[in-house]
Amino acid sequence: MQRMTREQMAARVAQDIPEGAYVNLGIGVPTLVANFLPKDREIILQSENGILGMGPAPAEADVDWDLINAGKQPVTLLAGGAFFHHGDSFAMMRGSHIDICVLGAFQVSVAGDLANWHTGAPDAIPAVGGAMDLAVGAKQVFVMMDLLTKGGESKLVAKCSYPLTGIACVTRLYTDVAVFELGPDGAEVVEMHGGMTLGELEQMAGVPLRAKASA
Amino acid sequence: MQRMTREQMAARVAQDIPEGAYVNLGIGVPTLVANFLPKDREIILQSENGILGMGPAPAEADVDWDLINAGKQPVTLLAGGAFFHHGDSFAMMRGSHIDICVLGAFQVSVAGDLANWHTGAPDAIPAVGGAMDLAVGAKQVFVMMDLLTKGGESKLVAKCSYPLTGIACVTRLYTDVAVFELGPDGAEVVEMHGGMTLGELEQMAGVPLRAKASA
Amino acid sequence: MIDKRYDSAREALKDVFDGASIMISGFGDAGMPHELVDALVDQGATDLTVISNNAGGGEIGIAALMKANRVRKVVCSFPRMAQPHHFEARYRAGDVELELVPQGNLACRIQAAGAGLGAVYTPTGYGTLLAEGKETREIDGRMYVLEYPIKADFALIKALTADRWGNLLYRKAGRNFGPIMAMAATTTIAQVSHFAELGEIDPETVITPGIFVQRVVKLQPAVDAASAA
Amino acid sequence: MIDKRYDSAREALKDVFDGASIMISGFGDAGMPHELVDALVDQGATDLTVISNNAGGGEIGIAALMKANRVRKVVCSFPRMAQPHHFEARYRAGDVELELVPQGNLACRIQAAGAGLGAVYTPTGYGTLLAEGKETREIDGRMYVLEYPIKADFALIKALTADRWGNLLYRKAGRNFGPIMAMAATTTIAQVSHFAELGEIDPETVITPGIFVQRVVKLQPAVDAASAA
Repeated sequence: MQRMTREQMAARVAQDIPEGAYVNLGIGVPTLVANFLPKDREIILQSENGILGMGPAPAEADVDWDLINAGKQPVTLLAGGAFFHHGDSFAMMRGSHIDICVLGAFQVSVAGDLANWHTGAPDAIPAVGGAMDLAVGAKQVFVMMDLLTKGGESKLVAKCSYPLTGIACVTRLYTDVAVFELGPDGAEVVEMHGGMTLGELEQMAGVPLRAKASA
Repeated sequence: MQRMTREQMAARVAQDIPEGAYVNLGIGVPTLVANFLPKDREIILQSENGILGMGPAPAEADVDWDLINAGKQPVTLLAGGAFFHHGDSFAMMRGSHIDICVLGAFQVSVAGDLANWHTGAPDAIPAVGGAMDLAVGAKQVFVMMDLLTKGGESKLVAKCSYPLTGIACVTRLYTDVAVFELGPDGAEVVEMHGGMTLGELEQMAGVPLRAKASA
Repeated sequence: MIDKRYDSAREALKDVFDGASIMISGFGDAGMPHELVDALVDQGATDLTVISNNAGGGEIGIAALMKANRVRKVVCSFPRMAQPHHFEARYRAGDVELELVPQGNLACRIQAAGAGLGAVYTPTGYGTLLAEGKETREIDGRMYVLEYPIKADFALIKALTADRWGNLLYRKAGRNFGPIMAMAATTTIAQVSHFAELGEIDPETVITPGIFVQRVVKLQPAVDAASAA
Repeated sequence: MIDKRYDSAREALKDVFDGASIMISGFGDAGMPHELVDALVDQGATDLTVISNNAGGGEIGIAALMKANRVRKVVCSFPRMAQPHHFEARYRAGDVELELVPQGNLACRIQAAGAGLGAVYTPTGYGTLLAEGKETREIDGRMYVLEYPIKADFALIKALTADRWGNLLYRKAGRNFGPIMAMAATTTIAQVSHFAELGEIDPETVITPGIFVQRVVKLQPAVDAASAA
């Protein structure tokens, strides 16, 4: 079966981000979404460290270590951008001013619970950053992840076994094999890639799935 | 007996404001204190509507209605001044960043309770402004008032009969006849004007007074 | 293309509905969007809850709303400003309810709404009439009152300059409640004196980032404070 | 005359005491007062509580404090930054305690301290390990966690420009925690690249008003981000 690459997943997420949206892209894979935003839409990227209107990576000669994203990579600022302090930055997130955030995950439950900050390993030094704030604060939380772990276990679960980041917060899940809507009634399949049937997908995911009624 | 004028009281208060202090002067009589600040001290005036480094009233030709004090009177800005929003302004007050505020009062109790926002008259339309915030927030709260009402009643009381602005918040009381320190142990007389004895002052005030031990 | 600029106050206010809660910036006349509020009188929405530091004075802005009896409730710290006769008349007639809030609590409740907090323990007002019936708590030896966020359907604010993304600059003490109200309303509408091109506002000096502003409209103040400067 | 300028980091830090709580600004290297923290290593105070977004990386700044075993406790959101070996070694040896706080709760608890609030109900962390044992409450249909202010004896922050009254400008994303930490510490010490004359900083553009800053010292960053710009 053909699975989407990370770039294809990022491009798929980017399609669902509308003109004018304020968007926070999480550290790691979600950062790729920036490369696929439709050129004909103005979309404003926020970074938790106090930037609105974040632009692409600079040429090496233009790197400025006072202008970095949440992953500490050099970025640029678009015309119309602004700097602000951490209080205002997290007010943007927690006060529901960010329209969409895109996060990675270890696990997501069919009801939208998110686990993405801690493997639960007893010897791990935990780090949370802004993940919990984005999870509870953004108007919509999109998650991007492969459906299965390298070991073949489904990361879309009835109940997360990893420590939670937030409860019932993920609205859309973009995986390498399908896109889901999550919520109190469970997981709905929005689209499937690679010609799978719903039954095959359900077997792979290991949780009950419904096809989303067409609009 | 010789009583201090408002200007003399203002000058007396000004003496107790040290170099480098951040000071908020309440609406009305306390505003006069600005005119008597010692010229050899740099003292920074804050206004609740978002000004630090407030200067004196402008010449009529220079009046700018975007540059007013809390009493809505035109002011100026000194070099080194700054503008900020109401959130930050009240954080300055409530977060104990203001060293001294000077307020007027209807009544003050010997323990430092303050009543200065509401006469309690049933038909009055109440207005509170920033009085309660200054009362609880400034490091020191000075009150300036005549000791007696026009009817001859003492405004320094065992317990306020007017609605309170704040509890145990006034540290110093400057009146037309004496200066007091207030606190949990009651009122101490710091100095008396016009050659009164402590007994005469106590009779006038109608509350127990102690002379402050000299330092 | 994102363009938050509106051609007229009328257009910018067209969806204000009966029963809406409306924040209005300003302290004295500084930062008070009189012209935008006057346009709201013309627009006709009624049964409004107004959240503002004052309750209107003279004949324009909030006072005009009062006069037209469009306000059901006022949440403010200082209803008594110069010439408050329209508010007073409505208040005494029982046409308008008053929730009096200490100014710092007003500011911090608006900030709490903008920042997504559920409630805050504030030091102001403890032991006073304005905290009667409210939950209190001793924390670290000091008494606090539990206060809830104040949010609004609309914020009408006055700024100096806006660009098409809604970034705002203010002028002197006209800044006051504008930045915090912009964060606490579903739809923030800013009246400005100037439009700037995108990129013309130095990103270091932006006071209200455009994310908090939905609409901007250029209106000439009847009396422009800047012209006197 | 008010003059908050100090000639050296050594002078500016001279009263930092054993057991002090110290906020340190910065996110990544941006806004991180490495040189001031290095001077704190030389100064010798120990048994410190460090409140910062990270727990130090590489060999300078907070990492150097860790290496010298001066830190008893770290309050931070993201201890794992690049090359966190000094923190990790101390943590695994039990020399340093870690209080892990979601970044938005860290920011808002620092802001609560600066603004004089007693506590806040925050939405972040509800139902997670990081809220275990904490008081919760349903407000308006949503669950919140009660969080208390974080204040400090000292804040060490990095800014771009200061004047003798302590007014500060920052540079790009170097602003991050500086303005809110300045408000929450008894003594705020800012490392800057430039001193400005009083009045040279436009009052509209001041980010941290001097009331929140007690000392400023001009230090040349070992690696100056600005020089790369």
